[in-house]
Order: sequence, then C-alpha cells, then structure tokens
Amino acid sequence: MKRKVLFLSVFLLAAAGMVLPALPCHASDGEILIGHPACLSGSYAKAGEQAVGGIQAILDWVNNTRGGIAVEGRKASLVYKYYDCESKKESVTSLLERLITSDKVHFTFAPYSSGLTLAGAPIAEKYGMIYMDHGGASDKIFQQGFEYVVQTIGPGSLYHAGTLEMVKAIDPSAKKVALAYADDEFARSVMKGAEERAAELGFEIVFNRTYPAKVTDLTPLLSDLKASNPDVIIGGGHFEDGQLLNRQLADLGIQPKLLSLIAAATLPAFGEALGDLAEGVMGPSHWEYGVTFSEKGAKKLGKMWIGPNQEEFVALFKKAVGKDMIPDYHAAEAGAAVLALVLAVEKADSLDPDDVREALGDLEFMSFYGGWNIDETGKQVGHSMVDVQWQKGQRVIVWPVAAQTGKPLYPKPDFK
Amino acid sequence: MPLLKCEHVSKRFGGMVAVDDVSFEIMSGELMAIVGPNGAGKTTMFNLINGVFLPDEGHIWFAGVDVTRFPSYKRAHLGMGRTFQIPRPFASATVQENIAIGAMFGAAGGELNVEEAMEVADEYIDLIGLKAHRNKPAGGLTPIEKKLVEIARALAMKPRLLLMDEAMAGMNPKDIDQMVTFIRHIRDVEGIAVVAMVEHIMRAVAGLAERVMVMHQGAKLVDEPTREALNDPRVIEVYLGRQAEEFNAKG
Amino acid sequence: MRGSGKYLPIVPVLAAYALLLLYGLAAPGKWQLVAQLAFYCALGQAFNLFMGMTGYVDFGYVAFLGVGTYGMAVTISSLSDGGLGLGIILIGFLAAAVFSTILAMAVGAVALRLRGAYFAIATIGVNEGFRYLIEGARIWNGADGIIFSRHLKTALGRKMAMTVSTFWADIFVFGVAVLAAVLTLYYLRNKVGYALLALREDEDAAKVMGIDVTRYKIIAFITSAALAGLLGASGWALKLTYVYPPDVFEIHYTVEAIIIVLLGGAGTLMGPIAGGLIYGVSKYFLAITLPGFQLLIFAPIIIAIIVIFPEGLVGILKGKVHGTSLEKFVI
Amino acid sequence: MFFEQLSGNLVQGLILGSVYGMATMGLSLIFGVLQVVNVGHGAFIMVGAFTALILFQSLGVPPILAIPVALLIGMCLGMIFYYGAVKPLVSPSGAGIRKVGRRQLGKAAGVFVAVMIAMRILSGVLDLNIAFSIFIAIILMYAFLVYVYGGRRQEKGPELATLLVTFSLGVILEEVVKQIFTSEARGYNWDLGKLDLGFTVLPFTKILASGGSLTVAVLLYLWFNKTRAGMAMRSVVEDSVGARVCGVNVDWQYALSFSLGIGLTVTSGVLLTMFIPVGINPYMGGGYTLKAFVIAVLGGLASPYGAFFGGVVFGLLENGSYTLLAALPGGEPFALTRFFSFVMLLVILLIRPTGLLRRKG
Amino acid sequence: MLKVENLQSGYGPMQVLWGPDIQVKPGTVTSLLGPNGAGKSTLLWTILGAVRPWEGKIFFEGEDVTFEPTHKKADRGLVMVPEGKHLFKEMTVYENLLMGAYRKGAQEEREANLELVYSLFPILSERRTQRAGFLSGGQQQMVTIGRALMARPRLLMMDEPSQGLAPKIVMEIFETVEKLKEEIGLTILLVEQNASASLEAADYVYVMHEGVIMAEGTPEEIEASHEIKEAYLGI
Repeated sequence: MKRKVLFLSVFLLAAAGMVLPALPCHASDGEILIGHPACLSGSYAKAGEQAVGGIQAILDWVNNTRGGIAVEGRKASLVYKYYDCESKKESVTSLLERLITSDKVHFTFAPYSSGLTLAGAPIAEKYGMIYMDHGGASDKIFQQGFEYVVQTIGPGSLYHAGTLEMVKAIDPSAKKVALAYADDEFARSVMKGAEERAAELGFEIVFNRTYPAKVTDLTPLLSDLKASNPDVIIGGGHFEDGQLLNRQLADLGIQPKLLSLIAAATLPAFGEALGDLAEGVMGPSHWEYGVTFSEKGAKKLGKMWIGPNQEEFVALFKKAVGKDMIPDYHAAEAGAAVLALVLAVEKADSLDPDDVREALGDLEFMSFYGGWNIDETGKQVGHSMVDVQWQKGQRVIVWPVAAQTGKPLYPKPDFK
Repeated sequence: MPLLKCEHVSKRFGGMVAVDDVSFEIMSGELMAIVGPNGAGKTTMFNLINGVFLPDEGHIWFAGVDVTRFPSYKRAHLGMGRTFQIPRPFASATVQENIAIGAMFGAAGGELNVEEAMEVADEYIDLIGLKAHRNKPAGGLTPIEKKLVEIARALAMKPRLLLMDEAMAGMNPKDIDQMVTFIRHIRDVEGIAVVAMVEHIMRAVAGLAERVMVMHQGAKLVDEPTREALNDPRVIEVYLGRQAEEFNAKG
Repeated sequence: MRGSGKYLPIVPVLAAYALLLLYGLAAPGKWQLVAQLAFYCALGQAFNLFMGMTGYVDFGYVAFLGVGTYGMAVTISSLSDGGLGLGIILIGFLAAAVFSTILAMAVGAVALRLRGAYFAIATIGVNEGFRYLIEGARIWNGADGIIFSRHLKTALGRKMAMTVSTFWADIFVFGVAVLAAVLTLYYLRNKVGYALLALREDEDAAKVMGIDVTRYKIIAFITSAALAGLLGASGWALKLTYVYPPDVFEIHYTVEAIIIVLLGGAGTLMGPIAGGLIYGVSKYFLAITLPGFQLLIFAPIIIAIIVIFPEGLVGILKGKVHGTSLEKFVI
Repeated sequence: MFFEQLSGNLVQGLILGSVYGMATMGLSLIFGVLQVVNVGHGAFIMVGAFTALILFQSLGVPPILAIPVALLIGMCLGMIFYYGAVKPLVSPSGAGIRKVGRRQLGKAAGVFVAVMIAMRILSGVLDLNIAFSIFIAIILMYAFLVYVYGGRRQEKGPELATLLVTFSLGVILEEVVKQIFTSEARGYNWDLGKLDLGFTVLPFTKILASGGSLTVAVLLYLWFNKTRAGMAMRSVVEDSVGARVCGVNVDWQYALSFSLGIGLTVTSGVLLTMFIPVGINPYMGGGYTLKAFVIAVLGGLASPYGAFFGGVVFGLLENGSYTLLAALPGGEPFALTRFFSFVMLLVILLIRPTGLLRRKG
Repeated sequence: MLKVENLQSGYGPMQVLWGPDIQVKPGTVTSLLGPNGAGKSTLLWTILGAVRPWEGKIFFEGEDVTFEPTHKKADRGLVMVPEGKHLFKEMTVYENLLMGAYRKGAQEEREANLELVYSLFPILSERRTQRAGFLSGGQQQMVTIGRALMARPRLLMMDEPSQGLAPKIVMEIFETVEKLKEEIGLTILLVEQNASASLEAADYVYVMHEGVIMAEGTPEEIEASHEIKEAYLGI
C-alpha cells in the first residue's frame, strides 16, 4: 500500500512538472500580450520557426531599444506567448481560444498559410480580437467579410509584376513566357496575377501547367516545357519544389533568359543547395536581406518610420533563435506586423481591439520591411515587392531600380 | 432426388489439377466418407462443394438448386453446414455466442433475432455437454471442446447436409468411437446427411460411413458401399497397402 | 444480456459526452478545446465502427471526411443566395452524407475484396487518387479550394454565421459522436454485430456459417463513412468555412484515428472516447508546454503504450470489471 | 515532337523507376519476412538523403561512397528499432511473455523520474534542451520496461500495432533530424557532366544512381539465391517453422531482415539524392512512402526484386502517362498522372493481388 | 543421450507440461504416445528450445542445454521433423535439402549426406529441380525427412511423420525409420498417434497424458497392459 502511494505521488509529481508551465500567464500591469498559435512542427515548420524568431526579435527591439509602448499614460512592454499548432487546423482554434480567454492576450497572430489563417479567423472574430495575418497571402481571405483580420504579407496577385516589367525594359525581344508552378491556392493566385500582367505587357504565354504540391520529379513536365522554348520561365510554389525545378531545368539543359521562382529563390538556403546552378535565378520577395529601406529614405517619401534597421533586425533575430540563421521574409513580415501593432496601439492610445483596428486602418508607415498600409478589408496594399537575383552566391536586389543593390544579370548565364 | 449432386467437377491451381472430373451424389440422410491421403484433392473437393472455391468446370446441385456459382453463405442458407480440420471457433466470442451465430445466420436463420438465437444455442450447449463453459471465450477451450463447439455451431444452423473436415484427426481410438456414435446420433435424430472427410483412420471409416468415396490424385478412384470399397483391389493397391489386409483380417 | 439491460453501456457514454459538453459550456474559454476533444472522440467513434468491428484498417479513411467537407462547402457556396436560412445546413449535411456514402459504395465495391495490408494500401490509393482527381480534373475548383465564409454570412447573416462556426458546428460534432456511439452499440447488440464479430475473427468460417460477409462489411463501411462525411461537414466545413484539398485529404488524420482507437481499445464502445480524450488532452498540453517538441515526446509514448498495453484502456478496464456489477456498463 | 517527348520521358522514367524500385526493396523485404508494413519508410529514405548530404558537404565524400556508410547507419538503426519496438510485437519467440503490471510500471516511473533529474542537471552542463531530456527519459523508461520485463506479443491485430509503431518510429526520426538540422530544405551539387541523347538529357549522376540501384538489386538477388545466409533468410520467408528446425536462428533472421530492409531503404536515400540532390528536409519522405506502397504492390508486396521490377514499371507509367495525359484538353496532366498511378494500383490489386511477377494462387 | 527432468512449460498463461521425465538412449528408437492435447508436440518444441521451459532441466549428451536457443541445439545435432511438414514450397527439392545442411558441422559432409538421402529416397534425386510445393504428400514427407537427415543429426525427433499420408506410405515411412536406426545407427525420438505402428518400431515407449508421463516401458510391457491401452491409447 505504501508503495502504491509512493508511486502514485511520483507520477503525480511528474505529471505536475509537465503541466505547471502550462498554467495561464496573465498580463501584469504594464504588459501587452501577443498570442500566437505558431506552426513549429508539421508542414509549415520552417516558416513558423522564422515567424516566431522574427516576432521575438522585434519584441526585443520594442522593449529594450525603444523602451516599450506608450499607452493610456504609461509605458507598457510587449510579451509574446506562442503555442505549437502542429500546422493542424483543429489545434489552431483551440489554442487561439486559449490564448484569448485563459492567457488573456491583447492581440493575436495568425498561424502560417492561407488555410490555417482562415481556420482561426472565426474564433478571432467571435472574440473581436485583432488577428494579424502574416503568412496568408490569399486575396480571398479579405473577401469574406472578416473585420479583425489584418494582413502584412502582400497579396499574391502582385508577385511577378516587377519581374515582367524588368524583362520588358531590358529585352523587348523576349516574348515567350512559360509558367510552371505548384498546384495550390497560393501559387495559383500568384500565377494568375502574372498571367494577367504578362498579357498587359504584351507577352505571350507559351506554356502554362501546374504540378502537384509535393512533387519529387518534374522531368515529364519540363520536357513538355522545353518543347515550347520559352524566353522567360516563371514558376515555383514552395521551397522544395522551387529547388527541384531549378535543378531539373539544369539537368535537362533548358536555358531560359530569365528564371524566376516564388518562395524559393529568395531564401538564403536556395543558393546553398544549388550552388552554381542558382546563378542568375530570380525571385520576387516581400523583403530581403539587403533591401535598402532606411529611416532616411522614409523621410524622403514623407512616411513614418519605425523599428530597427536591417542589420539590427538580423542581429536580434539571430539572438532570438539562438542559431546562426539568416532571417527570411517570413520573419520580416511577422516582425513588421508587430511594429504595425505598436504604432496602432500608441495611435489609438488604447488596448481596445476596435480602437486599435481603426488605428491600423488609418496607419501607414515604413520599416525595415518596407511600406505598410491596408485597405478597408484589412488587405495589405502598401507593400511592394522587390526582385532578387543570385549573383556569385549573393542575393542582389535588381528591381525596382529604386531599391537596386546591383544591376540585373540578363540574360541569365546558361546552366553548365 | 439426390440432396447433393456433383457433375464432372474440376479445379486447377496454376498448372496443378487439384480436382479432376469428379461426379457423385448424396441422398438425404446418408452417411458418406471421402477418403484419401493428403494432397488427393479431398479438401479442394470440400471447398468446391462448400463454395470457398468455384469450380473451373462442372456443375453442383444442392437441394434441387444449381449452386455452382453460389457463394458460401447462400449455400449455407440452403442448408449446408461445415466444420474445419483445425477447429475455427470465433475465439473472442463465448461458447454461447459462437453457437448463436450459427443459429442466427444459418439455414433457419434470418428469422431468429439475437435473443432467440441465444436460446437455441443453449439447447445445443446441452447436447454437446459444455454447459460449464457457456460464457467462456471459445479461444480458451481444449482442441476437443473447440471441435464440439464447432459442430454445435454447424448444427445450430439446422443444416440438411453437414460437411465434416477431418472430424477425427488427432483423436485416439476411444474418442473416435465416441465421435462416430455422436455423428450417427445426429443423423438418426435430426435426419442430417453427413459427408465426413477422413484421411487414414480406417476404424472411423468402417464405423461411420455407409458409403465411401476414395480419391486419388484429384480423381475419384471408387465410390462404393464401405465394405466393398475397403476390399477393392484398386484401393488396396494405391492407398491401403498392407494395413487393409490387417484390418480386414481383424474386422 | 437479455432485455432492458442490453443498451445499458450507452449510459457511461452519454454521461461522458454530457460532462464534456457541460465543462465546455461552464468553463470560460474552454469551448474550442472541448470541441477539439469532441472531434477526436467522434473521429474515433466513427472510425471504430468500421475498423474496430471488422478488423480492416482503412488507411484512406480521411477521404470520407474530405468529401463530407466538400458536400457542405459546395452546398453553401452554391445555394447561399437561395434564401434557405438554416435549411441550407440541413441540405449541406444531406449532401455530405450522400457524397461520402457514394464514395464508400464505390470504394467498398473495389477494396473490400482485399484483406490485411492489401486493403490498407488500396485505401491509401483511393484517398490519394481521389485528391489528385479533384486537383487534376479541377473538380470543385481543384486546388484553389472553396472559401465560403462570405457565403455562409450571406445565407445566415453575419451574427448567425459566426455562432454557427464557433458554436453550433461543435454541437453537431457532439451529435455525430453520439450518433456514432448509438449506432455502434446498436450494431454490437444485434445481428450485425455478431456477423461483424464473426468475420473479424475468421472470415472464411463466417461465410460458411451463412453470413454474407460482404454485405455486413459494406454496412459497417458505409455507416462509418457516412458518419465521417457528417463529421467533415460539421467539424471542418461549418467550423472552418474553407476547404483546400491538401488540408482535407491529409493522411495524418487517419493515423490520428488509428491512434485514438488503439489507445482506447479497438472494437469497444467506450474505447474511442477514452482514446480521443487522452490523445486530445495530451496533445493540447504538449503543444502548450513544449511548443515545437510535442511530436518528439508523443511518438515514443505511443510506441510505449502500444507495446505495453496492446489491448487499450477499455480492454484493461473490461478485464478489471469482469464479474462485478459494473460489467454490464462496460463494452 | 510527341514521340520525341514520349521516348524522352520513357528513358527518364526507366532510370528513375530503377531508383524507385531500389527505394522499395527494403519495404518489401520487411513485409516479406515480418509481415510488417513499414509506414515510416520515407523517414528512413530521408536519413539516407541527409547522410549523403552531410558527407558530401562537410567531408567532400562523393555520394557513391556514401552508400556503405548509409547501409551501415541503416542497419544499425534497423537493429535498434527492431529490438526496441518491433520485436515485442512480431517476434515468434516473444512467447516468453512476462506480465507488465503496476509494480513494473512503478519502477519504470522511478527510472523516469531519476533520469529526468539527472537530465535536468546534465542539461545545465550540456546545454540540452528540456524537451530532448524528456524525450530521452521516456526512451530510457521504455527501454527499462521492455528489457527488464520483456515485451508481450500481441495475439490479435499485431498488424495494426506495427503500423502505428513504424509510423511513430518515422516521426521520431523526422523530429530528431529536425531538431538537429532544422526543417530547412537543403541540397548539394555533384556534377559529373551530362549525356545528351538528343531527345532528352541524362546527367551522369542519374545514370550512376540507376546503375547503383541495379547493382544492389542484382547483388540482393544473388545473395538470396546463392549464399547460405541469403537462403536462410529466404527459408524464413517461406516457412519459419521449417527454417527453425533446420537450425536457422529465426529471431536473428527477423532482426537481420528488418535491419537489412532499413539499411537498403537508407541506402536508397543516398541514390535518390544522386538523382534529385535538392529539397532534402526532415519531412521529405512522405511522398516516397506512398509511392513505395504502390510500387511494392506492383511487385507483389513480399518480394524485394519484384519491387525493383515494380519500380521500373511505375517509373515508366508515371512518366510516360504524362505525355499522353498532356495531349488531352483541359485538366492538369501532372496531377492526373498521380490519379492514374493510383487507379493502376487498384486495378492491379483487383486482378493480380500477388503482383505483376508472381504466379497466382 | 537426451535426458529431460521435471520439465514444465506452456503458452502464455496456459501450462501444458507438468513435469515429464524422459530419457533417450543412443542408437534406439524411443516412442512417445498419448492422446491429442497430451502435450507431446509441446514437449518436443520445449526440448528444441522453441518453447521456453518454465522449470526443469534438459541434458543433451551430458550437457545442460535447458535454456539454449533452437539454433544452438540444432548445431549440437538435435534435429526435428516437424508435424505438418513445413517445407519451403517455393524452393526446389535440392534447395530444400541444402537448407537441411544449414547447421554448423553439417556443411562439410553435405555431399555425402546428399548421397545418403538420394539412396534412401531415389525419387527425390529424380525430382531434385522441381519445386517442393508441387510434390505429392508422400514425397513431401520424404523431403522433410531427407532435409532433417542432411543435418547429420545426433538425435532425430519426429513429430507425427505419418499424419495425412496414405496407409501404404505410412508403412514405408516406418520402414525408413527402422532402416535409419539399423543402418546408420540413428537415435530417434518418435511422436505418433498411430499407436500400433509405433509400438512396433520402438525400443522403448513413454505414454503421456495431460502433460505428465503416465507409463513407460518396453513395447511389450505396454502392449501387455490393458489398462494403459484402455485409458490412454484407447486401443
């Protein structure tokens, strides 16, 4: 009997040890809580990891460099509370509600991707909670009549506008455009935008095909593409298939004058993975390490500036994740969303979601991430993309001309 | 009219002919044994009669119906029951449930609901004398008890024909005698025709069957009344060898 | 077993669901957690109805949730202007049940002839194949999916739409769970249950006993699939108001269903509830306490439980209450 | 044009198919001997891919030389996982069943707490993550239970249990690799030049990968049919009781074939990265698992070289069908090739459940 | 040669053997009789190590081998012809025989043993390239016995070698057993249902019932005791 009691208590202790940190943490006075059902495992783990790091980096800046947020006559600091939704829709709802009700957070962040962002939206709406969408690019989210969803990532339809303009400007003789992209909602909306813009600019779409999202071999599609002999290839969808597309184009000896890949070519690991084969490959990006947005530039444009500059952000990010990892745009847009909240709270001088939402609607500012401005549905319209190109193992911003850190390499050198 | 009639039935597996052009008949209430060594095609023949396999050639009639293409369960509904060489009761179900399943779905089935079937099962439990094990899972019984449960389960189906696959394998002579008496009792009381498959236990064949069909390499060797079959020179030649002489000398 | 006591085991089941529901209603801010738990319980119950009772592992089970989700989504997005009010949800459920039943009949006709690993692999094929058919042939918008939050608001009004997706959808999930439990018990106590028991133990012997195994397998398969369709329609479509093919044909959910059923005890009535609660609660707490590491912790625990307690929680419980007055409540 | 593309795709399909086939042999071997469907198959391919990647990137070892390393790593993993998690469920001599009761669990809990405390202290010194400490503590507690008290063999439904166990093993691998290497997708660039056939281009790395796969398949065939050890394993597949009375250590053969199966799978990960050297990430295996199932069924599920053949057929059909489906108006041909391959799976299961090579019955 | 003392074992919670003691002398045929379910097969499997002994001792040629695993015992020359044949059906007859010589110590004498098996069963020599699954029942039994002989056994345990065979072939099998004893001096432990035939072949007989040895003696002694025959053998 004694033994039983002993073992039982040991079990209870162990269980308690696991549960204790789970007790809700309430905001003490002078703290503003941000809640986030993040994707730290499952299909969006990579983006989730970046987003959490980006938010933590900006939090660090707001609390320690900026000295907190002035609201209702006091200085408040930001506190970040995140759980892991495992990239699963059921977990998003329950974790979001827990953040709102038990942890009593003041603002919420959406998980990554359009789908998961949509999954949490009804809960955020129910509790009238600001829901910062930093990874759901679908335009459709903002056609659903949600009132508290606020986007920081730019809408998908604009991704390739700059790329095509660049080709038109440099090489008017390039006419044939091929589209090869992942068959999912995100890539489709991006490519639809590209298709429309290409038509406006007088390009001819000679190839337009999708491939399943988790593809492992693109050879048949690419031999089909090869036959159409395009000048420009635009494609991709995610990181893995972007790498694959690049690699297999090279394997098959397809030599376009320009190759632009969404969501892959702009990430630091892309060049690492492909080496020489990445040379000259481009990609549109929301933000890039090397983008020259600065306080000075913002003043020139007459826009409000907030936040760390780029080097500071990168340093803070590395500190936050505890690894020598370069932040990518997932981190930047999540960080920028925090900055938007900071400004809106100060502007509204209140933590009431409705006041803050109103302030966000009126807000327009610049940060290391670039411009930020939303329309009345919450959709991001103030942020423009940049085009990045791999040149000698470095990512160079080549378009728009105003943001250039280097000249575009056109036509791109042939794959060896 | 015969209860079961097989006409020129053949079955091949790959290149091997398992059953080769076999024809025979069984009348209602008859006791018949199919004899032959392992690999002679007995089990395949059973499976063909029973509908586990469908024949490549030939026809099978049962109770006046052409059942050649019928699945097993339809043949069971017409009144064909069967036991297996190694007893296969439903291990996690109790003895009572096992037998009730027979009553529920067998020839008389369709009409009985669960409660009625359980009552029917109790009657058969009494018949096989396993009252003490009524609520025990059948998986925990001894092999002989399992065999009894299986027979009771088949009887609860109220069959007109009972196919018994090696009902007496692995039993000692005394148990064999008991089983023979039991089978005869079933036939006499319930009027069920029984086809028993027997490998080499001549004692059982002689005691049980009125008629013997000997199979050899997939084909029918003889189909005769028991005494004649056991003395048939062809049977002695390919199958019984010296033992037959001994047996005939003794019996 | 006879007479009135036959359906007694439903009492603890209903009690468990009622307690869960009450907890959700009473505890502030726990409703979504309760909804998630109810979803797991319902998933387990519906899955168990086929897998637990027949022993066949349908690895592509999630396809039925998927088409159910589509049933509701297609209904709402195409009929939202019809002024049907709440009737639209009813039609949606009907569509979900019909879609999943049709798919189940098609799959059943083909796959149920196979056994063991072959059946499991064939059903994976059905799930994946169906998903690629939707994407490849651009059925129901293909990979673009359907987002119908706006349609739901048009059909029901903003406030009602919100209540539906944050409250009523979960109540429907409870409904599916209870329905699945009632059907399970009904089957267990009637001829269907004995037929399924027989075919699970020994399919050949069952055939010989006069059991039309294909028929009973299809009954269980379709029931289970239709419940999955309803679950998809309520727990996914109504609740989340969007559907993307990769989200709903995600094979991970089948694995979750198997884990839930095995943790609780396959083929039992209460097993999936116990399994669903344990699975859901532990996942929730791990997601909160160790975000990013829960799978690392959870996977070895699952292995340990399966190796050490193969018969599941209710299996153990059944052993413990055997011969006591509680016995008739536990199956 | 159409035929040029078709023939190009068929050649590509043929060499890719041989690598796919190789990547399925391990699955078939494990199923053939243990009747276990390794649902975590893809995770082991991922381990192989990382082996090739790390060796190439940090040590400059060409991937072809990574094969023996991968085989070794795979076989070690296979042994650990077999004795740790699979044996208690499938082993024929798991018959030494000992009961795991409250007392044993209590002791295990004691071990758990003790290890937790130790890890807590160590984690300070070694800078170990708390989650990792819990992970290791659970593993130790489990190992304590299984080894000190022995596992219990499941009488009913070991199939289902092994599905979950192999799935969980895959998850553990994925999560551990994720913790070490993050979920970043990586790649490497090993260039040996290309062979231009006119209608298609084949890099020599691909040809090498395909040749390597064929070599492994042939070696396995010879091993199975010509060596004493191979015959012993084959005898276990055919009749484990018979093998036992011949003096074959059946338990060891189970362990060996599981380990060899995993070894082959990890090796195939290396060969696959020679074919597709990008997108290497902890979760890359999922797609390969599903493909491997289809291929295994094509080849008869229990036969490793049948699987190789199945892979070739699958590669030809998947690549070849694209050209045909692309000729149809509307729809997305690539997604439809997937649909097509799963339809093929169902058809084959229905008409020839024993696979394309084996005889019926 | 083989000595079993107070052996207890079983499957799961079910005890089957309740402490039988038996002894096999070199160069003899020892027969184990008893009704179905008496535990005869379990005894053989326990001796061979496939079923774990719970208690008791097993000595083989003077050494304690109680807890040795099956393959180690096979290496010592303890070989079994299992009930139900358990051939490798997809392998050829020749490959089956080769597998018989798998154990350590049988490898070198493989060719000589093959000669012996072919001389005992000439039909196997004719069918050497045929797959074993396609042979008739009697021929399959010959392969099983041949396979066991390939291991050059010190002690051969035969479990129901006559089961499922035509009476004519049963006679041949028993003749082979006697031949093996007389010509190559093989020690054999024989388990049989067929009481009369095995009484004829045996030098010494044990009668087993419900996991214990009820009687033992020379065949003549057993034959003479009506009680034993009545109670346990049912003759």
